[in-house]
Amino acid sequence: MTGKTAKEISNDLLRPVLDTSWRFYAAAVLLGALVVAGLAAWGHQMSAGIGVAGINRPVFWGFYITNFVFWIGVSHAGTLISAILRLTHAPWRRPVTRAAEAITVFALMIGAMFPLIHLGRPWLAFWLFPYPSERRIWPNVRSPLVWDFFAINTYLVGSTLFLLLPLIPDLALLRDRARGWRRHVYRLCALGWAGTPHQWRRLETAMHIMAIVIIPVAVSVHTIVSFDFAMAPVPMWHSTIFGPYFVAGAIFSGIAALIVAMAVLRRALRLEAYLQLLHFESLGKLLLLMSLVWTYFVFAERLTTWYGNEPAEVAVLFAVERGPYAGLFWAMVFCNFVLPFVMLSIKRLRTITGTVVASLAVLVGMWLERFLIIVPSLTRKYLPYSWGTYQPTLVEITITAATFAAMGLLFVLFSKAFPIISIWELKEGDRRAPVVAPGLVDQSMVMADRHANP
Amino acid sequence: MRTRKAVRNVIYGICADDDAAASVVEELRALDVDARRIVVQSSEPLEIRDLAVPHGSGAMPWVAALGGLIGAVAGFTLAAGTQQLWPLSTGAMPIVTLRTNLIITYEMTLLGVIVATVLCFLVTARLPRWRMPLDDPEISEGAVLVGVLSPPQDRAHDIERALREGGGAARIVTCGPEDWG
Amino acid sequence: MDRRNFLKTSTVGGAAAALSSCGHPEAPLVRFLPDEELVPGVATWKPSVCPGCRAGCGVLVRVMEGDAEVIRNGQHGVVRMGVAKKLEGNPEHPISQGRLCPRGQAAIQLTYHPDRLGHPLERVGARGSGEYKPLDWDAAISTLVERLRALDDRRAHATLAALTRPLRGVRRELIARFLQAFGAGPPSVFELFSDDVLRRANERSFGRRQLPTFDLSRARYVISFGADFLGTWNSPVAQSAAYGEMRQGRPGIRGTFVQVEPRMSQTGANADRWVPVRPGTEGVLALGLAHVMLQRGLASASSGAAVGALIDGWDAGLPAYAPEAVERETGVAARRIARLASELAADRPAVAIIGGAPLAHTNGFFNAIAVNALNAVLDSVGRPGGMRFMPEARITLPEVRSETSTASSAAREQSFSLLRDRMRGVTGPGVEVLLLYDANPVFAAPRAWRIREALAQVPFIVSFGSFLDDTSTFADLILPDHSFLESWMDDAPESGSDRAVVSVAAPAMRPLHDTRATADVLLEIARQLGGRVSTALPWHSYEDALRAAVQSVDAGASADAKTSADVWTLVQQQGGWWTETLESSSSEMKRAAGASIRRATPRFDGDETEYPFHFLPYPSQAFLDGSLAHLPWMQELPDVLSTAMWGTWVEINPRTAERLGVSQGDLVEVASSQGRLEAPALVSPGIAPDVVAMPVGQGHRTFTRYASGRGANPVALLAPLVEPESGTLAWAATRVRVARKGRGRLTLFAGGLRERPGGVTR
Amino acid sequence: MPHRWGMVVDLDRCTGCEACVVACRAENNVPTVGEAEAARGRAIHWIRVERYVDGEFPDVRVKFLPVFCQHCDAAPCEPVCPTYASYHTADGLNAQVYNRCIGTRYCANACPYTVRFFNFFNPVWEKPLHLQLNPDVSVREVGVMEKCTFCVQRIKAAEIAAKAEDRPLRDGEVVPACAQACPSRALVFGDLNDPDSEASRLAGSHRATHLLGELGTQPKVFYLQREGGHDRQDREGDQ
Repeated sequence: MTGKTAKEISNDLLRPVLDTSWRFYAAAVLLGALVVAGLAAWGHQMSAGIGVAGINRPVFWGFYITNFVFWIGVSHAGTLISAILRLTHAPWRRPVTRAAEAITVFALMIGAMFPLIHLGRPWLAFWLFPYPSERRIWPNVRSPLVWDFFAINTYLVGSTLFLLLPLIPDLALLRDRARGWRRHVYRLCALGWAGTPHQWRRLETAMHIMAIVIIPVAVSVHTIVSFDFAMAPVPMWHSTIFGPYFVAGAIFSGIAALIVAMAVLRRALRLEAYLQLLHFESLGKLLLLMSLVWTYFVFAERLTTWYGNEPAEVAVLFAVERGPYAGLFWAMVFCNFVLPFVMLSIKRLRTITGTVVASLAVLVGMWLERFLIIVPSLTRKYLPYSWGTYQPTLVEITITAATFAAMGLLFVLFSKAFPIISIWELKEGDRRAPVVAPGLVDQSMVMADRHANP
Repeated sequence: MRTRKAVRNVIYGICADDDAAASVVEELRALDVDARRIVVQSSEPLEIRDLAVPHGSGAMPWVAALGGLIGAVAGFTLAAGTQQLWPLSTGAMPIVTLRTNLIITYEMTLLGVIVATVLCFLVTARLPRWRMPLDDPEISEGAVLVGVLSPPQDRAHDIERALREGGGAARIVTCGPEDWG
Repeated sequence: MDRRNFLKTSTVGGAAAALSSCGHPEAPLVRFLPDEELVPGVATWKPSVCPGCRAGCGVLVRVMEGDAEVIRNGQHGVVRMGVAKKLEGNPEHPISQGRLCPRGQAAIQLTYHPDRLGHPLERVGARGSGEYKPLDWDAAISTLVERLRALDDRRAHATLAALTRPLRGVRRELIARFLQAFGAGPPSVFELFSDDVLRRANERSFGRRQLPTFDLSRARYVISFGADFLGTWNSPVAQSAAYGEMRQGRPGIRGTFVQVEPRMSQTGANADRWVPVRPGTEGVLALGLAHVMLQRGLASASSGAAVGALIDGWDAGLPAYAPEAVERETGVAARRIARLASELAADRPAVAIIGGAPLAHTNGFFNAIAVNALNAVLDSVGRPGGMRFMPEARITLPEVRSETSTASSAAREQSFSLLRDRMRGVTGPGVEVLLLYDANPVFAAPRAWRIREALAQVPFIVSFGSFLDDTSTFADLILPDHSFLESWMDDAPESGSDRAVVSVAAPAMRPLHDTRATADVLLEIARQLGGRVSTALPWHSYEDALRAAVQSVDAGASADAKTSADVWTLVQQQGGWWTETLESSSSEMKRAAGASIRRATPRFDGDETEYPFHFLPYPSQAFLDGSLAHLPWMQELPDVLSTAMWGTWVEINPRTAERLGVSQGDLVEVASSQGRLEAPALVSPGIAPDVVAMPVGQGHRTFTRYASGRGANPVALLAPLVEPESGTLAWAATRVRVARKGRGRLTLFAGGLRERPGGVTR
Repeated sequence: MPHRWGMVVDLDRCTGCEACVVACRAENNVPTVGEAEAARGRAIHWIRVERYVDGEFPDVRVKFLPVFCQHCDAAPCEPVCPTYASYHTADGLNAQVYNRCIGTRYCANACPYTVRFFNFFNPVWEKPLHLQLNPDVSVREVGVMEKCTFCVQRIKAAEIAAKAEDRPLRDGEVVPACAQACPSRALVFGDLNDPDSEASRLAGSHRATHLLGELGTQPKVFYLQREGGHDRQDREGDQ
């Protein structure tokens, strides 16, 4: 596929790891500074009180839970896509899977921070954990937040292992290439991987089982996140559609995040030969599909609410569609449906740039979607006397920005420490797939090529 | 070539690709070398699968299933046990709420599968092992290593020859007498 | 301890943590020996008297041990003492009947207010600057005594004057007697929302210069003209208790309630029918109702002859008040008038109430007389389910023989306008020393009265108030009073019960600060002045005077008490003295007398074209006339209708707001011929389109950290029109114009105004 | 039989005077938050008097509705709490255990009545206002949810007193601060398991309804609807 020899592949993909450019430092310092700002904001919030955030009565959940749902959604990029592609043996998956899995792990780590950040007394967060303690009180396993705890932990463990297992052979590769102290580190990380056929076979079997298991985990994670809302009798939250709706939205935002990450990597690490139009196109098509699925869910949700005409729900519905949140709502529709639909369904526009633009729009739109699910419902609960509004504060905005920076920083560090494309999988795929000259612009040509060189 | 390697008692050859490696393995088998002593290493999975000792691959799914079962039991016990040990009434719900406990049971089941799979992988792949394996740099360049562990001293020549034959190993390395297993 | 018990106790307990968690580490304090033997965690209940308004409710104070920081003998330290924890209504007390209004509940903060003045102060900065230096009591009292001696030397006794908040009972008498003995005129009282018009009208109609008591619990129909009797007017606790009984206290009978007012008050919001009426025409509507009843023979003219005859044209059946004519004047549809009249006539007993804004027009007296006449027609005067007058409590300071004192020590008060003129030197005698006790005319009097300037001309002002407010910052010397919980208290309610009531209470707790009860300070000054003043005031303390007054009560009137000493004991036990037997007061009423009263049309300040809106200030639910604005609980109490907190607002009808381009929360300028102010707009359907209303209470220049510089003061807009009969301010007679100024800030507790379709209770 | 505490609110008696609001604040150490925080929707009132306005000038009707924790039997706030800070006591109270609360605020979202209040900051009592604090009620720290407890400290005190005298609790012996203050006696508290209690009797009234009864939360607060008044027809007849 890449038309490169195994040696060239190794050189190309290990170069970003072994050679450090000023760009890495620039990116790390810049992103790190933002992360530090976010940590400072969090520290301020801890010492002064959660009141420095904009949450209030009745909008007890705001940016933090929006970010939580958003990042947990983005985490579906990854493992889910990579697992599906692995199971379906999609040949173009090979340069994509590791980045996707890394997104999953980082997005989960960031997302899982938010329930802690948003706590009124975060220093007591360990009370969510079932451990035998002096006070002899265990968490309430009926609470969706405890379900979250279990689901996210399972997903985090699963996807981390899913990322790390296929990393081992590449670590072995690094062990051979690296010099100095890093060599020792990689040697430890490689766990003594030898690359015997026996080990390869085991790895593949394990990956196969993991891929099968990680899909229901991912589905359940976002379903449970949706249950955080659906279990509460809040207008427009208390919905049976929320489980699949959230999962679809999660995959949707996950693909978008993956496309954006790939585009950045492609440019920053000069991986044009590996991340080709083919990949963006294929993921773009998936994105288009998910956009349509998402739109279907939004339509179904809003139609039934409108038709049902339950006063409390309609109050929220209209607050969103034509009330104070209308601007955000229609921006969301534009970002999540109109723009992706245009960019991705018209072949001429489905370039790398086009796909990336659509993906950026989807990320914005999906963040808005999370916000619009959470906040408007809380501003308009059952008793109109207690209706309210919500304005985020600088602290919340800083922490939100910092998490995006944290995502970037983790990615930068990860791609610095490890090959961001699975080298052995790429080599393996290269040998199995026909050689395609780089720079091809058309999928059909790839197909034709494939037929020509069986 | 580097000092670490000198401690191993092994003879190996570096083959350019799987085909070469396959023919070398054929030669070695023809020499009647103990199959368990033949070592093959590559930086990517080889197309030709039976280059080394054949292994039954059926164990891992069963281990995974067992892990899932343990997880399920643990999950349900944790949930229901918590509820029964501290029977607090909430929201007019029963003390043991089966529906909600299904969620935790489900998550713990899948966690059990995942952990069991990974543990099974590590055990069966004999990972981690902290002593260096054979790591000829050419492996990472795409070459395939085929070698014989603790070759009988008397047959070293035969083995070297076998490694070279049939367009096999381009380079032969012999290492010291120490066992590296 | 199992988990359940753990949870139970942790919800209940935690007192120590409660008290320790809110302090900051400070230098260790001296711990004084406790004054009292207190059982930790056990509450005792002591009676007291609520100082919040004129209702004079009896309260019970929950006292528990606490560590208070105090100054003893000049040393700062901590003492474990009984501290008040909560106020409840005194169940024995005929006015409060165990209940208390929000202001009464919050009165406990008067004691614990962080900005309360804790020791005597002497002014060092310019007047109004609020710069004072502390002084010890001996020096402070001798400063005042020297001033008074100087007056004495110059034979300028008449230049001493006193201005107080409304006081009754022994404290008022002590002040009055002090002034009288010194040779000065009677004390003046300043009260923005004064009901003097009604008292005078009642004197004219019924021979009782007193506010009426309404037997709502037995009424079947109540019509109120502007009286916020469930919220702020007269005796709200007693009236609310009776109102509850009227609504649901009798099986099968539910009283109907109609409120007539141009701006919906808290009371009006409870009405079955809310009848907006043109400001100042309430009397006309009342007579319109009377007309219909007389016309249709629903009531006989003779039933109200005596009272009704005061109205010009009564004998002829009030021909000038035909429904059509009344409709033209009041804006209330003739059909509606007829309907209300027939309902009133049918649902007896019925009673009419007037209070608040209808009295605060230039024709307030006419309005009051008209409603009295309506009551007469309804035959509700002195009848069950009607109106009556509370028997007067007969406790007074015993007379003391002296060379100047004559029989009447309870001289009537001097009018505030006269005091004003004296201060400004317009009439003699001038004022050289002014004793100021919690009255705040700088805040609550119209600018045109020039109180500030008048005070500036008084050479020496002494304040007895507990707080630095707009007026007391003019004081040269401040001798802060105890809080009501730290002091003996007495009051003599004039309305709210059909028994005679005197509220008396001993201190519920020891003083927190180095303060002294004003009555004690006056007695001390009298002692130091000597001569006739000390002869006239022979008591050692307020307590002595109070005991003397209470023991003068006819012991026979109290069922349980046989001797005067028993009365004193009983009074201390139950928190006052009240008659046990119900007195019929109607028999005591004198016949109405005097010339007939013609219809008076209200006069308004400001040209209708330039100032198109009636301006209606009203006592706020939280602050009344602003005297409670310094209590943080009251600041954070959402006004029940607007739900506004910590601020002020201008109520505007939605149609008017639309016409002016004003939306909720916009900053609007309200201007009258007297001045202008800016406040956020509150768009409310419960106000007539040609009326804008503002709650009084905010806009203090100086009044503790919680109220200073907060909101705007509507009194500043008021024209100095007075009701001619009583001379009280016609505070509802100013016209204003309104214009949008930009975005404002309105802190509301509520989000929505309307219920969602289908309602919320099912 | 355990108690089942409940409250009956007579909307025909309630005048909107808000004595209950201040009485509750005084009894339960409810902090004031100040203007800036109040403007951000952080004012705490365990009981509030909601007012709903119907109609346009001049046909305006107002409904006052005292709202506080409804102590639902099927309380949505309870199961969602991950730490059991919100749970149901044996005598039917929705308890809030401040010590267990970690501040997820989930219960407050789940509560359809919006009667749960959160401490966004540590409460402040300027000295000597702290002397007023009721020692029977804990002061809540930052990050903790709080709400109406039906004055559980008064219930416990009455129970202890009754136990000391070895007798059952009498009806009317437990009175929450709001009900005690209410001038028009609109609030009646009592044991709903005792058929002779005044609260039980009133709860059986034909006027008795629940707030948001359609949600199935089974509140233990009953609202007696207002009677009489004029319907729209009547008002039009006047015009």
